[in-house]
Amino acid sequence: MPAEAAVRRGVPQALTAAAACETSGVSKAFGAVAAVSDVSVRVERGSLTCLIGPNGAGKSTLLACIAGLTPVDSGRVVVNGEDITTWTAHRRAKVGLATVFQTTRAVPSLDVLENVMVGCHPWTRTGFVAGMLRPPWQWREERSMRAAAHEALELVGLAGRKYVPAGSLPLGQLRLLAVARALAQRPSVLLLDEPVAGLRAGEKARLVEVFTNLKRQRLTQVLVEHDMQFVGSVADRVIVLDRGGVIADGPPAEVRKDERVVEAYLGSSSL
Amino acid sequence: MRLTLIAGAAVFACWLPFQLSQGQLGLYDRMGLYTLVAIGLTLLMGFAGQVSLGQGAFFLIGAYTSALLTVGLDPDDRLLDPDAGIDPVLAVVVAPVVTAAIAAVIGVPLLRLRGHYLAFATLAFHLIMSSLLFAQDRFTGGQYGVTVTKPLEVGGRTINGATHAAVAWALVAVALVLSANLVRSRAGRALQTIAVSELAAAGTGIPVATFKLRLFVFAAALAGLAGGLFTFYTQFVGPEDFGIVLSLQFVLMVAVGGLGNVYGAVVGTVAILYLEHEVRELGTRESLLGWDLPAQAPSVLSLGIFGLILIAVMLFFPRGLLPAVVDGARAARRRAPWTK
Amino acid sequence: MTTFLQLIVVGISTGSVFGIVGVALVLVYRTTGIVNFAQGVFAVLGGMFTFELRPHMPLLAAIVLAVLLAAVLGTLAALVAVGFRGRTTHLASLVITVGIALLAEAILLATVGEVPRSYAGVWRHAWDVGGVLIQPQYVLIAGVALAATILLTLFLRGTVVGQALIASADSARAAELVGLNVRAVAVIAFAVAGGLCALGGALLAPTVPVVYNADLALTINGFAAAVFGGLTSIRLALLGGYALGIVEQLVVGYIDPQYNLTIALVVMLVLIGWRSRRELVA
Amino acid sequence: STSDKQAFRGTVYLGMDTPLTGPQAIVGQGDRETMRALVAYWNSRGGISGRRLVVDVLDNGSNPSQAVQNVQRFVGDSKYVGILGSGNAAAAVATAPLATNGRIPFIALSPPTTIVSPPRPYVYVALPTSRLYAYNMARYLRRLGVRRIALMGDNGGFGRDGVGQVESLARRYGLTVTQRVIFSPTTTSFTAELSRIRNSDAQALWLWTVTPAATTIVKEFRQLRMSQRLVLTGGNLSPQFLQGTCPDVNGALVNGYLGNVWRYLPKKHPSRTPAQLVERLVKHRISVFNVDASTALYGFKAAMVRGGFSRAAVNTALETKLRGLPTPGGRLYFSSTNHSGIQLTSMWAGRITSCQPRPLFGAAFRRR
Amino acid sequence: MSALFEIERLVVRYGEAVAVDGISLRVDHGERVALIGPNGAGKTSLLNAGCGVIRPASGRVRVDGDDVTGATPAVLVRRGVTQVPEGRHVFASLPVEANLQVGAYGRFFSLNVISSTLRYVRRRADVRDRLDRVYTLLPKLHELRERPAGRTSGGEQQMVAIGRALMAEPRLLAVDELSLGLAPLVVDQLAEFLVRLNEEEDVAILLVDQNAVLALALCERAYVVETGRVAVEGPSSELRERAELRGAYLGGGP
Ligand SMILES: Nc1ncnc2c1ncn2[C@@H]1O[C@H](COP(=O)(O)OP(=O)(O)OP(=O)(O)O)[C@@H](O)[C@H]1O
Ligand SMILES: Nc1ncnc2c1ncn2[C@@H]1O[C@H](COP(=O)(O)OP(=O)(O)OP(=O)(O)O)[C@@H](O)[C@H]1O
Ligand SMILES: [Mg+2]
Ligand SMILES: [Mg+2]
Repeated sequence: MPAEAAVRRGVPQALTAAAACETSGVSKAFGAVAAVSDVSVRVERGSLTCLIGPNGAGKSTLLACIAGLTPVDSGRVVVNGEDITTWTAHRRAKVGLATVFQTTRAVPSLDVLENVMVGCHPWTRTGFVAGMLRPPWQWREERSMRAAAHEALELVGLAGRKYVPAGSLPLGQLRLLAVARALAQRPSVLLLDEPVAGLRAGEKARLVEVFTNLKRQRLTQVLVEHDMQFVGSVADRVIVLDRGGVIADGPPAEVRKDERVVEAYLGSSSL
Repeated sequence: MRLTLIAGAAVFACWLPFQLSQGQLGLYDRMGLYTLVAIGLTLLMGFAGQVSLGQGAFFLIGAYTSALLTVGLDPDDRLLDPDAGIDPVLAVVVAPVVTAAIAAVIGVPLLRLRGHYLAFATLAFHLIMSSLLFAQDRFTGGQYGVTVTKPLEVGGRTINGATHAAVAWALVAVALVLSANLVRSRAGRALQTIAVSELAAAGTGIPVATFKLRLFVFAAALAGLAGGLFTFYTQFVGPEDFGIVLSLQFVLMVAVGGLGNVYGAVVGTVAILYLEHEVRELGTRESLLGWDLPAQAPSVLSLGIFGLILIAVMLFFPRGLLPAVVDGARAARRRAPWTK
Repeated sequence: MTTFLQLIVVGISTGSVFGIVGVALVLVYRTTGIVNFAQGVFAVLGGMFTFELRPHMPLLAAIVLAVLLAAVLGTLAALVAVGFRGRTTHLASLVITVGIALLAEAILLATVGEVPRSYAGVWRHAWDVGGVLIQPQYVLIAGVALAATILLTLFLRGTVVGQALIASADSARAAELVGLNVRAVAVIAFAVAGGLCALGGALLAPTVPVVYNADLALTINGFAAAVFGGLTSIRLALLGGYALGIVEQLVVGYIDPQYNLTIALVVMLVLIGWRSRRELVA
Repeated sequence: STSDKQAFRGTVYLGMDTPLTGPQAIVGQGDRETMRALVAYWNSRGGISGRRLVVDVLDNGSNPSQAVQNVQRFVGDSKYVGILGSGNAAAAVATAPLATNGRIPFIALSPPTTIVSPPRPYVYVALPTSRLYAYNMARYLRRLGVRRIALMGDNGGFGRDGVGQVESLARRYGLTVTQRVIFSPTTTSFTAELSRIRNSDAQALWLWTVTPAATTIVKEFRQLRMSQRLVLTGGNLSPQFLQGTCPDVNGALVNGYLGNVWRYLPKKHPSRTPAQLVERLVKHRISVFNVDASTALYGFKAAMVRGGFSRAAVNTALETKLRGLPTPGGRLYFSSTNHSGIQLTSMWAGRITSCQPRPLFGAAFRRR
Repeated sequence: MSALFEIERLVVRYGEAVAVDGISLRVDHGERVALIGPNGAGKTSLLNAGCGVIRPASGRVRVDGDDVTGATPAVLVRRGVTQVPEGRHVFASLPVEANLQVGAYGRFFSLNVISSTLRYVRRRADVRDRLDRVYTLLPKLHELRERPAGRTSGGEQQMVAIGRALMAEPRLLAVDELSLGLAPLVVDQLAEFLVRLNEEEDVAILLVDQNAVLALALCERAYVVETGRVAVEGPSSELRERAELRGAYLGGGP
């Protein structure tokens, strides 16, 4: 009985069903500031959930809690059926979590392609010794990383700039690079914090396609974004956070009409 | 093409000492040994973003390890029995191992510290090692150090003078190849990611602490190896050769050579040591440009000229000599009409 | 008990010296992002200038003039250390300050020579307070350290000028965009820090004669103190100085004078580790 | 100079390894200054048995490893017949074995007892060892009626060596060591150690250090108004120390060998003339470094004159033919069993007055 | 009459790469001008060169007809040209309120700290006023005023950067990515405010924004920049109708 086993492991019953990613009662405070308080959300496999809310609502903090970049004060995080609350961030990445940060910096000493190859870390194994001595299998692995990175760049439309030093990328392309790097991780759950900020409408349209395709490949995505037009075109479901708590949850069209959301976030004359 | 160039340079570097005079040889040998340390430091600082102001401490540990193992660890045995220690070759091999082990142990707490905290912690580590050398004098010989009489012999051939320098530079070549490979590999890219943001690196699946520690240990091992050989460069180890200034000097070397390129370590080390040597020769003269030099002239000149050149280099080439040369060459090629 | 008090008194005394250099280092770092390896030089200059001026004027005037001179030289150092606009990295600046320190040693050696310099302080002898000997010169130094800490903290926290100084180290780009001049900020910081160290040095010379190459030890001890506050907290830099000084003296008194530095550094490392751990959590 | 070049029958070379830069630069500067002055003087007087003397100087930057490089250069070049070893002690320790192995006479300009006891072939010291300083001062203290002493020494070679020597011979001179402090010279204030000694029943504080800490200790000693006598060693008779601690150093007990105090020697004393000459040549009051270097050079000169111009000949002459050679520092008595040339007869003890040493000689302080 | 701000055949190079390839642009007193273009077109480079952050390879920058090419940003700030930089750049360790105050003080700053501070203090009432206005516009900042700016969320930092620029009493406000990371409600309010600022106080505005619809709605005139050159230029109403712009910048349209 899986439920029984779960009880024995101390996992609340509600968490055991096959959600891809789930938080229960997650709270995080920075000193006196409660950034996230008692948030429980549950994301289905292969879905794309948008997280929206006013500035400072706690969206980025919630993603950071899931990705393990900041320890939670209380609550649990479960991904792919595994309780990962106490795991380190890099261990979480190994089991399929990938994150695009709100502010990313590329590694300036590497070119764009190599930056994306960094994303291949979780599924490759060349360590220090192999890196120094370069046995044949290392070459093979390097080639496969190159190929994967190239593919990710093609997907986001940055392949044309793959040999450009990453330090010279303009803001918009930096976002694309971050998305490509996350994709190169071959994640099962993708956390995206404003991945299309600073892109024009045409460039956003391309990413709408990318994310929609990923959904078809059963990839679970949680995405933070302020561009409601973009949200409307990709989201299966929208969760609205305000002051650290969930104030609305549902399909995009429904949430748009929610009074509290309009008041706190959208404003009356949303463009 | 690139590989033949490197191999050619390595062969040249190992052949050169046999052509040098006694006076130049010492300088050249020292350049090789210090370069080994600088390579480790440039990996730490230039690629992983970890500032170490205590690389000299690992050099010190390597040197004392090989010296003490060679003469015998037990201070009482040492006095009575000239054969108390182990084979020098073995001692040189053990030196980097011991150094790496110590680095692995202290690295765990130290590398939790970041930025200036780490810089200070490594500096403190060196200061602690230095003062222990004086305090534990029965064991280390205190200020008068340890004189090693046994020569370093491999297959009946004594490794000293030109052969010693050749060995040092051969190791430099090996270390350079390994390091250049490393930085262009998965692990190297991971380290460079760590330098930019440890959090972002962790989010990408890089075990930050482990990787930092491994690199720290590797850099320490290089310094320990250099130190182990250094013992047989002078057949003597004493604390005055390993003052805190040495650690600072290594930082100057990698900064002047240029971070972000392992070959910068070679350029920086050679440049700094050569400059130091030339300035010292200058100061030893009795007169300069027809002026009789006063008694303090050697110190004044060596401090002053060295200081001025440091200032000038970093003002005009803030990223270091090697990047400046590379950029210059690139610009020249662009300007040259025949490339169009 | 007397022994213990004696050790604490001496610890706070020497700790104040480290604290002054530490506070100066923090001031420069906090406002320019540069770790000034030439900071100790200014303490040496303070002592040397006072020594040279002493025969021509009263002690107080000599000290004031020495401090002003050091501040002027601080200005020069700032201009060199900051380098050309937008080109110099922090590491390059650090190396430049090392160069400045060496150059200063050379100039001092050529002009003043290698003789340690000292002069009579305000009081000739130590005070005996219930068996505890107190060096009056150190009382002055401790006063300066405390006053400097309080004033600089108030200045940086509470005045718009202070905030502007901090701003320029936080983001040089943004500082330029609001109209601050990074070079001018550096000049102010280096001058104030230089003057402060010079004052400390001038007060120290009557007990610890100054030599041209005394700067490295001062800088390193100051760095240890400053790092206690992450190079950003003036208050903690002074506390770091106290910690270093007191632990050193306790080791001298109760363990073995040979290990004073070793144990003091280990204690500092533990404290720093504990502090930075807390910082991470916060 | 070049004009009288033809007058020489040849040239004889010595090597000098010395710290001209780095923390010990003062020592090397003084040594080299003396050497230059004496060599120029001797060459202007026809050289050494008609040969021009050339002393090549290499700076070791106060680093033993550089010193090893320098001495290897001298050893490897057969034109050098002798070496003036480094004035920084560790460098001398590091390089002495090279001289033994290379069979080239080597006179160290620093006092580590270890390199001459037991005597090693080719290695000599021409200044008092710490053992000699200890003996000499202990005799003086006994005469002054001092019974209980506190010892302070730095944890470098000189300090440890000195403290150790005093402890081993204290009993013989009726001295009790009440306190013994080995400190690290990086300490900023010694008030705590000094106040403890101040409150003890020690009658004298014997200080063994030539590090910069020495000046601080003397300053604090006076500021704390300590009632004990302050005892220093000959190593402290450098102008840097004496000027740096003036006037606080006045009244301290000190001992040394002859060169520093030639003024007080009887007119006919054999060391008076050479010491006076050196002082005239260096154009300032003679310092301990001037005495060290000139004493060694006098030794080399006599050995060449009496032995010849090969390494072996110079070495044999040093060991067998000097027999009490008068030098600025005193008489040099080398023998196959004794490579430390200065003996008790060349030592004085006294006090510092007006920031200069004022000596008492031989019988004056030996009597009880 | 000369334009408030004028850029003439400006070229910006990074090593061999040409980011801005001879762009000319003009903003008159009290005008609102938008700059539109795909990522990597050179908008940021153009603004940076115009504001003195980077040195142009050639071309001229004029303020009120005076040549200020190659001048530091401080000079431009003093002449009334203030930039909201792309990518936030807040003073991380300073409290939010101090960020704003330094924004007002910067204009007066000089090596002569005392006189510059006195000048600032004389305007204290003024500064207080502006501060209140910024707080009314962005009430979030008031809430956060004691928090170090580095410990606020991405969008909050963007607000700080905008508020700081407003504190400098600009005559021309150059905003690089206004809406980046901001909630729609805030963007609306800001847009409204900028128009009011422009109309009531004659502050000219040079706007770069990801949301071309917004930018065109806000501004009277626009330049479309592509690969370092001006592709199209004209009144916003005209540009909005151009078919080739629709797909790339305006999206499906409102
Ligand atoms: N390092 C920090 N220290 C203290 N408080 C913080 C820190 N980072 C964020 N906060 C606060 O926590 C709250 C949540 O921040 P978070 O970054 O999660 O907001 P967000 O929803 O992502 O906002 P935005 O849309 O502006 O990015 C905010 O009130 C913010 O001010
Ligand atoms: N520091 C730099 N070094 C080298 N090239 C650079 C640098 N900064 C920008 N570039 C290049 O200049 C070009 C223009 O960049 P810029 O940042 O001005 O674009 P942008 O129009 O602002 O783009 P975005 O909308 O993405 O912000 C790009 O091709 C970019 O790669
Ligand atoms: Mg956010
Ligand atoms: Mg841009």
